[in-house]
Amino acid sequence: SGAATPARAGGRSTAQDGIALSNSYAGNGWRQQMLKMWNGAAGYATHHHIIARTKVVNSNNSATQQASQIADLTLQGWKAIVIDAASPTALNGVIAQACAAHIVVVVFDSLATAPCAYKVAYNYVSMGEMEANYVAKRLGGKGNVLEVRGIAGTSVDHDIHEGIVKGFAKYPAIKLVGSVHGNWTQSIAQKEVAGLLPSLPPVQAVVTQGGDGYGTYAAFKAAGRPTPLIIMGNRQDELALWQKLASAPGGYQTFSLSSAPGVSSIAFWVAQQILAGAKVPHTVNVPLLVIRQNELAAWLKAVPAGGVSTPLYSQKWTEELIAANLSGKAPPASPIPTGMP
Amino acid sequence: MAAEARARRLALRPGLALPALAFLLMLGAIIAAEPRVASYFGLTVLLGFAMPAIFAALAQMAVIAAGDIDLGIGPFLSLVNCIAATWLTDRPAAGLAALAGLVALYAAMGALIHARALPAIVVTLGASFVWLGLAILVLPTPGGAAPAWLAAVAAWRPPLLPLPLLVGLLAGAAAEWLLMRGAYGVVLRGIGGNPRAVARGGWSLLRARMSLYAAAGLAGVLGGLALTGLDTSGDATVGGQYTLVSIAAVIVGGGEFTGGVVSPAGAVLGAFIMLLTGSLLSFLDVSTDWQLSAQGGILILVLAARALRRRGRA
Amino acid sequence: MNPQPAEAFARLEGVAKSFGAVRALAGVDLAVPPGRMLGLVGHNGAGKSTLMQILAGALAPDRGSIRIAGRDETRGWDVRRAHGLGVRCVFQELSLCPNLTVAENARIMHPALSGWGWRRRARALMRAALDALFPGHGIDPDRQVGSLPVGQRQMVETARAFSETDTAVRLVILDEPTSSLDAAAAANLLAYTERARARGIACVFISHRLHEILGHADEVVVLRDGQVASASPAAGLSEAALVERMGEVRGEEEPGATAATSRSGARRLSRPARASLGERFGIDVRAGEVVGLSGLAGHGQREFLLAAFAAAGHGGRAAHGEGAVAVHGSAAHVSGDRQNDGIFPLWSIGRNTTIGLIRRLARAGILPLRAEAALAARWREALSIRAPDIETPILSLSGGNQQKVLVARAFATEADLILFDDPLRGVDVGTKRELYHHVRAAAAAGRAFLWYTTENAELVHCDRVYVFARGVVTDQIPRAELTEERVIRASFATPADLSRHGG
Amino acid sequence: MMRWAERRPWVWSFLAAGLVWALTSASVGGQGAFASLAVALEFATFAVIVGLGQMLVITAGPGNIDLSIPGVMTLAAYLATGLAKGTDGGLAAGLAAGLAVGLAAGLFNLLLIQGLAIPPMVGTLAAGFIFQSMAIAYSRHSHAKPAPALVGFVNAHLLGLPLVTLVFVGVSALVAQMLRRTVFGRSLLAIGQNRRAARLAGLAVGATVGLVYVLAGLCSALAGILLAANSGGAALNMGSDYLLSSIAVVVLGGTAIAGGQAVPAGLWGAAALLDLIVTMLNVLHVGAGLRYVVTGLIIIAVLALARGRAP
Ligand SMILES: Nc1ncnc2c1ncn2[C@@H]1O[C@H](COP(=O)(O)OP(=O)(O)OP(=O)(O)O)[C@@H](O)[C@H]1O
Ligand SMILES: Nc1ncnc2c1ncn2[C@@H]1O[C@H](COP(=O)(O)OP(=O)(O)OP(=O)(O)O)[C@@H](O)[C@H]1O
Ligand SMILES: [Mg+2]
Ligand SMILES: [Mg+2]
Repeated sequence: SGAATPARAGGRSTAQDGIALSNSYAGNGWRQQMLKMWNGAAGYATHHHIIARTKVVNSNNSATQQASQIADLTLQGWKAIVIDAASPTALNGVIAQACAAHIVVVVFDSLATAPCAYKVAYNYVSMGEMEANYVAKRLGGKGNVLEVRGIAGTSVDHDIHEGIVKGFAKYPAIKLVGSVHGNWTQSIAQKEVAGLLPSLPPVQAVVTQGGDGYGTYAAFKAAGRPTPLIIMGNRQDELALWQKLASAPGGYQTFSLSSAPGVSSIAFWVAQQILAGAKVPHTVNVPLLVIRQNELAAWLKAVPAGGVSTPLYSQKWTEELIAANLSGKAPPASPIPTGMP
Repeated sequence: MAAEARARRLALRPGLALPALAFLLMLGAIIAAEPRVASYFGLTVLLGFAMPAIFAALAQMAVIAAGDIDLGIGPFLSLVNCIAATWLTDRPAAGLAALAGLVALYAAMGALIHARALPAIVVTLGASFVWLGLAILVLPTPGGAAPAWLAAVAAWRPPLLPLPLLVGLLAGAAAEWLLMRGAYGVVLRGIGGNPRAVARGGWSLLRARMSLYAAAGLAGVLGGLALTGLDTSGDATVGGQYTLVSIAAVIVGGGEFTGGVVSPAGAVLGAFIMLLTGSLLSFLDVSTDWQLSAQGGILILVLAARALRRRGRA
Repeated sequence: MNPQPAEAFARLEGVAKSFGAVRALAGVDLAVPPGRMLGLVGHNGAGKSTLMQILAGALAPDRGSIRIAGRDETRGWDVRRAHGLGVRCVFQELSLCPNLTVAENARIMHPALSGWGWRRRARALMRAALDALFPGHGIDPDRQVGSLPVGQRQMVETARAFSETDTAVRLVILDEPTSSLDAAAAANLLAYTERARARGIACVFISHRLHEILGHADEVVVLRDGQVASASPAAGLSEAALVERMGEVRGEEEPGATAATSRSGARRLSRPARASLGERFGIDVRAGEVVGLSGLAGHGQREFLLAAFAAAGHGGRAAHGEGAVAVHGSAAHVSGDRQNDGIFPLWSIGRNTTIGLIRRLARAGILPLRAEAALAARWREALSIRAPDIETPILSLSGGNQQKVLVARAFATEADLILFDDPLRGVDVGTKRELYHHVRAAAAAGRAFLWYTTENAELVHCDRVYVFARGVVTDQIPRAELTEERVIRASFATPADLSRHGG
Repeated sequence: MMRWAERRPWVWSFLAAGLVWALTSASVGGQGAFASLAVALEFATFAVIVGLGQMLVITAGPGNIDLSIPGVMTLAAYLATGLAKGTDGGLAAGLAAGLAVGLAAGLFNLLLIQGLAIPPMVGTLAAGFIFQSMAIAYSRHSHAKPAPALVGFVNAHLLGLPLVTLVFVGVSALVAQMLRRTVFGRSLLAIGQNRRAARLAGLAVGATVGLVYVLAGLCSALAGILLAANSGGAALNMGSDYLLSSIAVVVLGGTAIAGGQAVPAGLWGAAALLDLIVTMLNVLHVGAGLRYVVTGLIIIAVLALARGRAP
């Protein structure tokens, strides 16, 4: 993208403003990548004097700790607070408090439902539906499917599951023969699938939520079962596995569907745009990251071992996304990163 | 003479001075970084989320007083939160009955632990799964709404003292009065020290343990309600972290795992301190990688000071 | 005194109790008249504590009846009912809560201490009771019991048993209360019981110090193997007669017979006199000697033993500078406070016996289990520990027998220096005599003993006695010059006395 | 029977595991019964490895517990895979680094507990935060696949059972013997029952307890390294599952929470039980909420039946 133009959309300069990130959990690879992407965008913005300062505060997966940290950020007078929430509901009180103090609040990834907050949202129900449709098409509308879910009781898990159920409802011959909670963690997914597999009939496909594809594969392999169609996430190990399977004789086809951790950079720029006075819809829908067979090699090149693939979204790209959201047009395509972040 | 005796008795209280000092030091550091905190509004905002932690710590303290430990209090708060954000709002009578039932369940858990001489640490760990499961059954996805009166209480701005401090003061005083000053409180603490001696005093150990667990359940319900008032909604996974936080709060406040040595006022201070260890991060410039380390380090500092003081006295 | 006692206040009939295969009581009858003291004696494991726990309502009998004040109370007899009728018990393993204060412990006993101002009343109650029983006790009712030494804890518990709120005390059971008290405190307690009896309070008094029983009890009941062996007035009984009735005669008393008198053995322990404290006597223990420590409880004897243990390289901080203890060779320690300092409650007798010497026994860190068991069996035999085999759990032994296991542990280590911290607390007469033999035999074989005892009668087995007061040694008494009177005088010596008698 | 079982506290967890397994197998008509047992044992192995360390710590007496397990597991796994760089040539360096983490963690815990007299439960919790945070920092710079030889080892099978499982069955047997007949083991059991008495009996209390924390650190590190090899690499949240379950397997297995008595065999029954419960609930299509409730109730029921003595 070209040189940043801080005042392009709204006209107000944000050069004196500070934008803080309140992150609920830093303990997995996805969140680590998300933080890296935040630092990428915010670092760029401070370096080019688009904003004055930034700060990141993590809470230890505790909604109340995060809430009190958000309250502290409110006291410290940040102009905007961007939030990856521990709970969709538990932060609503402090978010309302921050809004009342004329602070711009943007929530992303794991959303909070507070009405005053801007939302940078993935549509997780549609993610489930897309998976179901792809699987149904590949299986010819008939077969046994295993579902690997996330952490019970969370809204993301609930939405994806709902989409999957909704998607498969159109295909009566497809049977969900089993379901486990893999907690978005390879080792747990592997253990849970391995435990259930011996009692299952042949499984043709596995729908997942991301971060669990490799573990699922390992469980099938250990059980000596043929590798089913596994929907992949965007972890490097999943993509590498996919490529290995694809290049083996006989080939292997699937697709990868996930939420890109770079969404933090979108949220950052959305906050900046709001501060700059640009017109921003209350909900900015972000397209899911889809990786198809033909793009696999390019994506793999751009993700470090053990990392999570994601673009770093630019200010310009975000402006286009906002415009598309306002006009109801299709969002811009996710850029494929060209180098390792 | 009487004043002197009282002062001596206060000093005897297991290390109340140190947590108080730690709390003031941390608060001072925060105010130095952000002077706006030093106001009624600032303190209300800074300390607001201590309220559930205070009750969680008091619940944990009641169990530790019996010589046990509760690994289920966090999910229990979640369960109360889910019930309060659904039933208590829609059908207040059913909601209240459910909450009363939860207190009874806690007492029953105490009875089971006593009657079968079970290791409480694992019974409560098992119970933590039960609480979490029930919470998910009550409220499968986060949502619901707190009863209006509850949200109003949580948002209340009392004169003079910010609400979190007032709640800490009242809850701490009530627990002090019941457990440390009250006549039956002595019996309750006795079972953590030497249950056989209490039994030989003619007291029912079953009743005593049930009372402590019921008290823990009651504090847990209050904590869950406080949480609901602050969050204004329900979430089945929201309370999980309170288990370890409450244990740390009791210990930081001068309690000990064995022998029924507890301090309600200390537990309340401990809850504030645990809240501030998380808060301090947002005032200090700690790189995200090392924020967990910073929390651990603060905890170690607070506890090491206690040990050094003890060594100094010995 | 009334030769024709009135109707008994408490009457047990046909009381039987078994613990699994062990029959602790096999049908015991006992009557306790009001205003009288019943002395209860018997060998270790005879069933005394069990019987008293039943009388106090702490243990339910398998069979038998309990009558109190003429009424049958067998049904529903428990501690609460017993308290309601004025029956109190001082259990040997103390029944205090260490995390509570003295006054709060009074509350545990008295339901009436509640409501407004109960703390003030509890403090006053305990202060008064302690003052009455143990003048000059120096115990603050607001002190945490856990921070008190064992002797003061015993005082607190005893005073608590005699304290009264809404129900009058009618019967107090004292299960070896004097075993952890020094001579002065024991005398205070016994004198108090005389006054209590004058007020109509009945007492049951258990002790292995038969002179205490003979000197104070009105009537003496001897238990043997869970049955009453005899019951007769104390007047006219002699120690010898009692011992015979206990059926535990294992050798005659032979005070100070064959001990080493030459002080030629290798030096095992030494501590120079600390002039800055006005101390005139250094402590010196040589191989082959049995050296006694005396004085009132809590005057530094116990700390000295611990310092010696640390100086022998067993952890803790060995002191340096003036008055540092030097130990040459290995040391073993035996404490009379078996609950806290002695037993490993989950283990058998065997493992409890051998734990002190596992390092010596092991080859390359591995224990030869068979040799270990043989060793334990030998020591069980040697000290006649009453148990079917070495696999018996230590907790199922009577208190005295548990204590014997601890002594066996120390002997088994074959340490050069054995530190005795009142180790024969609660051991019966017959066994004690046996143990005295063992001590002498071991000393003759070159071991050294440093022996703190609260029982002055035991000092006759020592070659030399050091008396402690306020942490300093106030006298050094060779056996030839040993008199009770001199020990007591030194026990109460003040620094002023020390300088006056200087030289 | 009851008396026989009383002296063998491990039987209950095995009985319960067997029962759950039988129920599960019956509900699917016996399909894959042996395979699901083998799977349960394979994953139970990791819980047993951390459980062995936790058991030794708990045995050291009231209040002793190690909550730094997840942090140590994660850090050790990252360093071990990071230094091995996915090659067998680097395996030795990786293993050494991983185990060094365990050693250092044990020593650090010890410093907090014995040096600063911080209660273990909070001290190790805080230490765990620090290790976890080091793992986070390290994960920024390096991430590699586990060495193929190690992957081969954790995936190898013998007689239909995972090789790691068989190896650690052997290790648990060794630990049991160590407790029974070494100076260290005997001292540990004594210290756990009565620390004062142990000191007065001349045992090396400080050194023994110190060794226990170091061993626990090593166990956590080893479990982390093997788990990383088993699941294709280290992950930041790989250890969180083992924080509380390490306590559960120790106590359900019959070890006394108050210390002084350890039952290594029981770890296997308890760890398999916890895995088999999950499998059973998955097989029976039990929903998430009910699944947690049933899991909790089974844990409590097993305890109540096994450990309870009549009042
Ligand atoms: N809880 C118990 N379990 C098993 N056996 C017991 C138990 N309590 C007492 N016994 C046994 O009952 C018998 C009587 O014990 P008791 O304690 O009454 O003896 P005692 O006369 O008080 O002895 P001592 O003089 O040593 O105190 C002993 O053989 C003892 O081993
Ligand atoms: N924790 C315990 N569990 C079961 N039984 C116990 C326990 N502690 C003590 N006992 C039993 O209670 C009885 C009384 O205990 P103990 O021997 O310590 O007191 P005692 O006989 O009064 O002591 P002493 O012999 O010194 O006077 C003993 O027979 C003992 O076996
Ligand atoms: Mg006795
Ligand atoms: Mg006894």
